[in-house]
Amino acid sequence: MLKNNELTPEALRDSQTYREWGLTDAEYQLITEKVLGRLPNYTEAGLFSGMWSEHCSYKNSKPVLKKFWTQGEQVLEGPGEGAGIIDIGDGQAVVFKAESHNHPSAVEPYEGAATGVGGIIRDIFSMGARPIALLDSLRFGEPNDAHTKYLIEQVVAGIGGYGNCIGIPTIGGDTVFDASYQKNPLVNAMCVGILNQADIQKGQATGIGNAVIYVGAKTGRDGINGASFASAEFNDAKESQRSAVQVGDPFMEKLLMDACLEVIHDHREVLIGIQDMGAAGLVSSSAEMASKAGSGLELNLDLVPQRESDMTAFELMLSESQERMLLCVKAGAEAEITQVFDKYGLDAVTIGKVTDGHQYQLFHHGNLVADVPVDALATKAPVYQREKKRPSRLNKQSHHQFMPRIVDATGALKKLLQQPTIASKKCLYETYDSQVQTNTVVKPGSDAGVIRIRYTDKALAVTTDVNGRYLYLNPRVGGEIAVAEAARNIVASGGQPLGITDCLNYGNPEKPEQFYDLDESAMGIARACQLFNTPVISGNVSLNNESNGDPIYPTPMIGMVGLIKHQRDITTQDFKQAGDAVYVFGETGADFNGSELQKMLTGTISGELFDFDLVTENQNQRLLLRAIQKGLVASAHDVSEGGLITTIAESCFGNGLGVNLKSDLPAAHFFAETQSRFVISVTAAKRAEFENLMEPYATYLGMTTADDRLFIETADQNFDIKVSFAKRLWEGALPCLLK
Amino acid sequence: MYLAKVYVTYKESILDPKGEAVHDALHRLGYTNVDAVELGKYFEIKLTAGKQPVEAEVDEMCDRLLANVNMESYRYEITEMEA
Amino acid sequence: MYLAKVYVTYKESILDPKGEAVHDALHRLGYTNVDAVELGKYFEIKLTAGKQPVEAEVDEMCDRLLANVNMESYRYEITEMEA
Amino acid sequence: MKFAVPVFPGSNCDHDMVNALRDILNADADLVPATTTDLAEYDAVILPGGFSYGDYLRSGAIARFAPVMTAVKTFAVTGKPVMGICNGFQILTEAGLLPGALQANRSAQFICETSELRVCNVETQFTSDYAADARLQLPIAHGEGNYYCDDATLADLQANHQIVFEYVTNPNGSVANIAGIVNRQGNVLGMMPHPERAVEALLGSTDGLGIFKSLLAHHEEVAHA
Ligand SMILES: Nc1ncnc2c1ncn2[C@@H]1O[C@H](COP(=O)(O)OP(=O)(O)O)[C@@H](O)[C@H]1O
Ligand SMILES: [Mg+2]
Repeated sequence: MLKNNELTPEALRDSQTYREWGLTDAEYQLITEKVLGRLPNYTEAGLFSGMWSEHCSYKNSKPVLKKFWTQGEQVLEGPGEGAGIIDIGDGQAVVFKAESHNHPSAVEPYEGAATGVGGIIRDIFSMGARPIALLDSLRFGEPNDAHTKYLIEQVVAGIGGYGNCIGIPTIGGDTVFDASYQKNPLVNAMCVGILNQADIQKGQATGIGNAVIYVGAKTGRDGINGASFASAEFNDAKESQRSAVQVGDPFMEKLLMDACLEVIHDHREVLIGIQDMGAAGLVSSSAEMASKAGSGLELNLDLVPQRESDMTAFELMLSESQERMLLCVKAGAEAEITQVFDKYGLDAVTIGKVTDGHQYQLFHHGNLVADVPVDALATKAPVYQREKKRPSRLNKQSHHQFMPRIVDATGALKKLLQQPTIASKKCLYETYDSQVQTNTVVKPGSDAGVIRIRYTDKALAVTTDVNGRYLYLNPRVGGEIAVAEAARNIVASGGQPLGITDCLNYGNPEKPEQFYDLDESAMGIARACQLFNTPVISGNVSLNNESNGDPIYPTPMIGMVGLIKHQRDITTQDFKQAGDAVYVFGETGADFNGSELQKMLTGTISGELFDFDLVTENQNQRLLLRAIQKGLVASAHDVSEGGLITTIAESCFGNGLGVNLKSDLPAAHFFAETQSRFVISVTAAKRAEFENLMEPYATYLGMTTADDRLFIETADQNFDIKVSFAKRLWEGALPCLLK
Repeated sequence: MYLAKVYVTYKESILDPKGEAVHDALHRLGYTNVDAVELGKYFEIKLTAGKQPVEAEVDEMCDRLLANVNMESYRYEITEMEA
Repeated sequence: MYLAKVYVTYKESILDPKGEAVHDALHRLGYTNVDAVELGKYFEIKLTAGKQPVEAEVDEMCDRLLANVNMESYRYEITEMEA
Repeated sequence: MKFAVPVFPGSNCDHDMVNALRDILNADADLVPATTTDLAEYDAVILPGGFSYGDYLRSGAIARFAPVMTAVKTFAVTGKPVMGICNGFQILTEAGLLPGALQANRSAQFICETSELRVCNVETQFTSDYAADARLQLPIAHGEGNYYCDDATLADLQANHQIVFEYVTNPNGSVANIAGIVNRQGNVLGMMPHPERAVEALLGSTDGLGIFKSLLAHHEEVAHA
C-alpha cells in the first residue's frame, strides 16, 4: 500500500525520480534486473539510494582504499567495523576513527560541526570503548570575508558545544586557511577511546529470533537521505539540496553513551551486537548488522519511536536523526536491556528480529513495504574503477625551486607569524574544554595532545595533520609527507606511532584528474604507513568537495595515535629553562615550493615539490625517540609550515625564554620547509651524551636565554626581535582577523 | 530610530532539544498540562534608517545572519521609536 | 488549548554578551546603522487549562523556571487556540 | 570524612571529583544520583561541574529542581559543608543557596584556560589550608561563569567577607573579579574554577589540593572538639 504521494514502481521508473536521490540509471537497472528481478517500490529504491551512496558504499573509493596498509601485529580490528582497534598492552586497547562533516557544516556550520562530533563519538562507544579524547581538523577560506568568519566562529562553537557538553576533552587538531576551501570548508572530527579487550563489540545481528532494539532519540524528518546529500557536489543552483540539516543533542548523547557502556560492561552475556545509526540511519545500521552476520532481518516500523506523525517507511528508514543506536540482544533478554535505558530516561524499543535466510523485510501499517536481499544493500553496491589522468596543472609545473629574496629577515618573520595558517590558534581551541576527565597532560598548543592512561604509567599522543598545498603540487609525495608529519608530531611528544585513521577529502572522483589526486595520494599514504609501521585502521571518505567545478586541494587528513611507554617521556615543544643548548636535527635545504613563505611573498604556491626521503624521515624519528626515552631531551618541536624560524619562535613562546643562536645558513633558509627536522633543546648536563647519540645529524645552534630576545646570527643577516613582541603578533593575529 | 522585534524558531521537522528539556522540566514540576514547548530566539534590534527601507533591511539580516533558513523560520515586527 | 508566548530578556542594567556579539556581526556585514541588539529567549508553550487560571500558571512557570529574576525579566501573551 | 557527589543527568566532572577525593586525598566519596532524597550519612556534599540537563535553558536552572537539591538544602542548614564547582556553583545560585547569578561570559564564548586566583579569605573551612593572599593556578572551563549580583548584594558580600576567590585577570566579566563566594554562614561555597583538575603535578597544578585539605582538617577539628 502506498501512502502520501509516493510514486508507484512504474511511475518511479518512468519519472526517473531516483536520480534525485543519487541513483544512476545503470544502478537502477542493476537493481531491477539483477538484484530484484522486478521494479523496486518507492521505499526499496530509497533504501538502495542511501546504501549505494558513496558515503555508505565507498563505491568510488574502494579500489583506492584497498591500497592502504592495514596489517601490523598491533591491529586488533582493522577497517570494516565502526572504528579500528589497536593493542596497547596490559589487556587494554585504543580505538579511534575520524569522520568528515564538510557538507553539513557548509550549510549549517554550528549544527553541522556539532553533529559531526556527535557521530564520531558514537562510532567509538559502539565498539565498547569509553571516549577519552576528541580532535578536529579544519580547513577554511582566507579569514577576510564576513561569511568565512561566520563559518569559523560557528564551526568552532559547534565543536566545542558538543564536546564540552558531553564531557570529552578536545585535545588537538589543526586549522588551515586557504582560498581553495572558501566554498568548501572541511570539518573533520576524530575521536579516541580506550577499552579493555574483553569488552570489544561488533556491529552484528546473529541468532535467529534474537531481538533488534532501537535506543535513543526519536526519529524525525531531519536529514532525510543525507548520505546521498553528503555525496553530492555543491551547486548554487540546487537550493533544494540544502534541506539535510540536523540538530545535535549532546545531553541526550551523554546519556546514550553512559547507558550503552553500562550495557556493554554489565550485560555482556545477552548483548550480541551494537551499532550506531550514522549515514543512511536505520537502514544502514540494520542492514550492515545483518549482512555482516549472514542473517536476515525483519523490522516493524510502526514500533520505531517517532517525533513526528505520519512518517512514511522511506522517511523512517533514511532519516538521519542523531543520537540513536541499534542493538541486537538475545531473545528473552529484552526487558533486562530496556531497563538499563529506562534508568537513563531513554527510549529503548524492540523493533524487529533476526530471521532465517538473507532477506531484509520491513513492515509498516501491517504491510510488507520492502523485501530485498540484505547483502544487496550492504555489500553489493557496484564498485567503480574510475578513470585516472595526470592533471594538467602538474604537467605545466615549473621545475625550478622558488628562491625568495629576504632583505629584512626580522620583518619577514613578523609578517610570517601573522599569516593565519601560522598564527596561534589559541583563540579557537581555548573554547574547547581540553581537561575534563582529568587525564590531559599536554593540552592543545604543543605538537601532539597527550592524555595519560589512568592507573598505568602510559600515555597516548594524538594528532591530526595534512598540508594540502604539498598534495596539490605532488599528490603522492604530499600523501607521504602527511603521514610523516603526523608521526613527527607523535615522536616529538615522546610517543611511538601506532596507527592512523584518515578523512580523504577530495573533489569529484568522476573527473579523471581528480581521481588521479585521490589515487596517487593514497599510494603515498600507504607507502609511508608501511614504512612507519602505522597501519590504517579506520577512516572516512568525503568526495565532491567542489563548488561550481572548482575542487579543494587534495586533503587527506591523517589522524595518528602514538603510545608513550612511560609518562616521564612526555615531551613538549617549549624551551624549559635558560642555558639549555638548542639544536636543529636534520638537514636544511632550499625547499621553498609550496611553502608558507612562497604563499606570503607571491600570493600563491607553485613549482615541483622538493625531494622527500621517507627513509631519512623514519631514521630521524627513531633517533629522536631514542634520545627522548634516554631522558636526554628537554624540549622537541617538529619543523613544519613556516620552517625553522617559526619552530624556534614557537619554542620560545611557551615559557617566554629567549635564544642566542648562530648558523651558517643564509636567513632565507630559515623559512625553508625541508621535511624530517626537529628543533631540540638539551640541558647542559645531558649535552655530551646527546651529541654522542645524534652525531652527525644534529647541529648545535646556541643557547636559550632568560632575555626577552630572539637573536639569530645567520650567514647574511640577523633575526632580532623581542620574544614578547613576536608572541603578541603571533597570538593576536587571528583574534584580530576574526573581529 | 526603529525597533525591530525578531522571533526565530525551528521549522516543523527540526529537533528542538532545548524546548524538549524545558517541556520535561515543566512536567517534572507538575505542569503536566503543558503539551509542547518550543524555545526560540528573540532579538530586539534598534536601528536607524539605512540604505534600504527598514523592512527590507531587517528581512535581509534575518536571512543572512539571525536565522538559518535551512532549519529556522523567522518573523518580525517593526515599530518607529522616539529617537 | 492555549498558546502562551513568553519573552525573556535581560534586565536593563545587565550586559548582554550574546546580543553584543550579534551586534558586532551585523556591523561586520555592513549594517552599521544598527544601534543596539538584545538577544533574549522566546518560548511558545501549548497548554490546556490546569488547576489555576492559565495566566497565573504561566506567570508561575516564568518565576520558577523560565526566567532568573535576578537578571532577567519576562512578559507573555496568552491566546486561546483551536484544540 | 565522607563526601557525596550528586550526579545530575549531564554532569560530567562527577568522576573527576570522586577520583581526586579517593585517589589523591584518600577520602571516602560516593556518586549519588539526582534522585537521592537523604544525605544525612555524609559529611560534605560537592556539586560537580558539567551540563546538568544539557543546561539548555540556563545553567543550573533545571537541576535546581532535582530531588537531591531538597536534600542539599536540608544538609546545608545543618552547617555541614556544601561546595559547588562550575555547574555546581550555577546550580547553587539558581537554587538560592548562594546570592547572585552566573551569566554568559563577556566574550560570549566558552573559555578553557588556567586562571590565576587570589585567595581573599582564608578563614573559611574551605580555605584554611592556604596562606593569606595566596595565589593559585586553577583551570577554568565555562561558557557562563560571569558572576553577576546587584550593588547591594555586592556590598553585602564584601562586608561579610564572603568573597573567597577572585581572579587576578578577569577572564569572563565577573562583577568585582569574583571567582568564588560563600554564603553568610560560611558553609556553602560556590566557585567557577576547578580545584579537582589541579591535584596532580602531572596535569599541571596541585593548587586545588588546599581546598580539600582544608575541608579534611576542619572535619578532624570538629570531630575532636
Ligand atoms: N579512508 C579510509 N581508510 C581506511 N578505512 C576506511 C576509510 N574509509 C572508510 N574506512 C572504513 O570502512 C568502514 C566503514 O566506514 P563507515 O561507513 O564510514 O563507518 P560507519 O558506518 O561507522 O560510519 C569503517 O571501518 C572505516 O573505518
Ligand atoms: Mg608539530
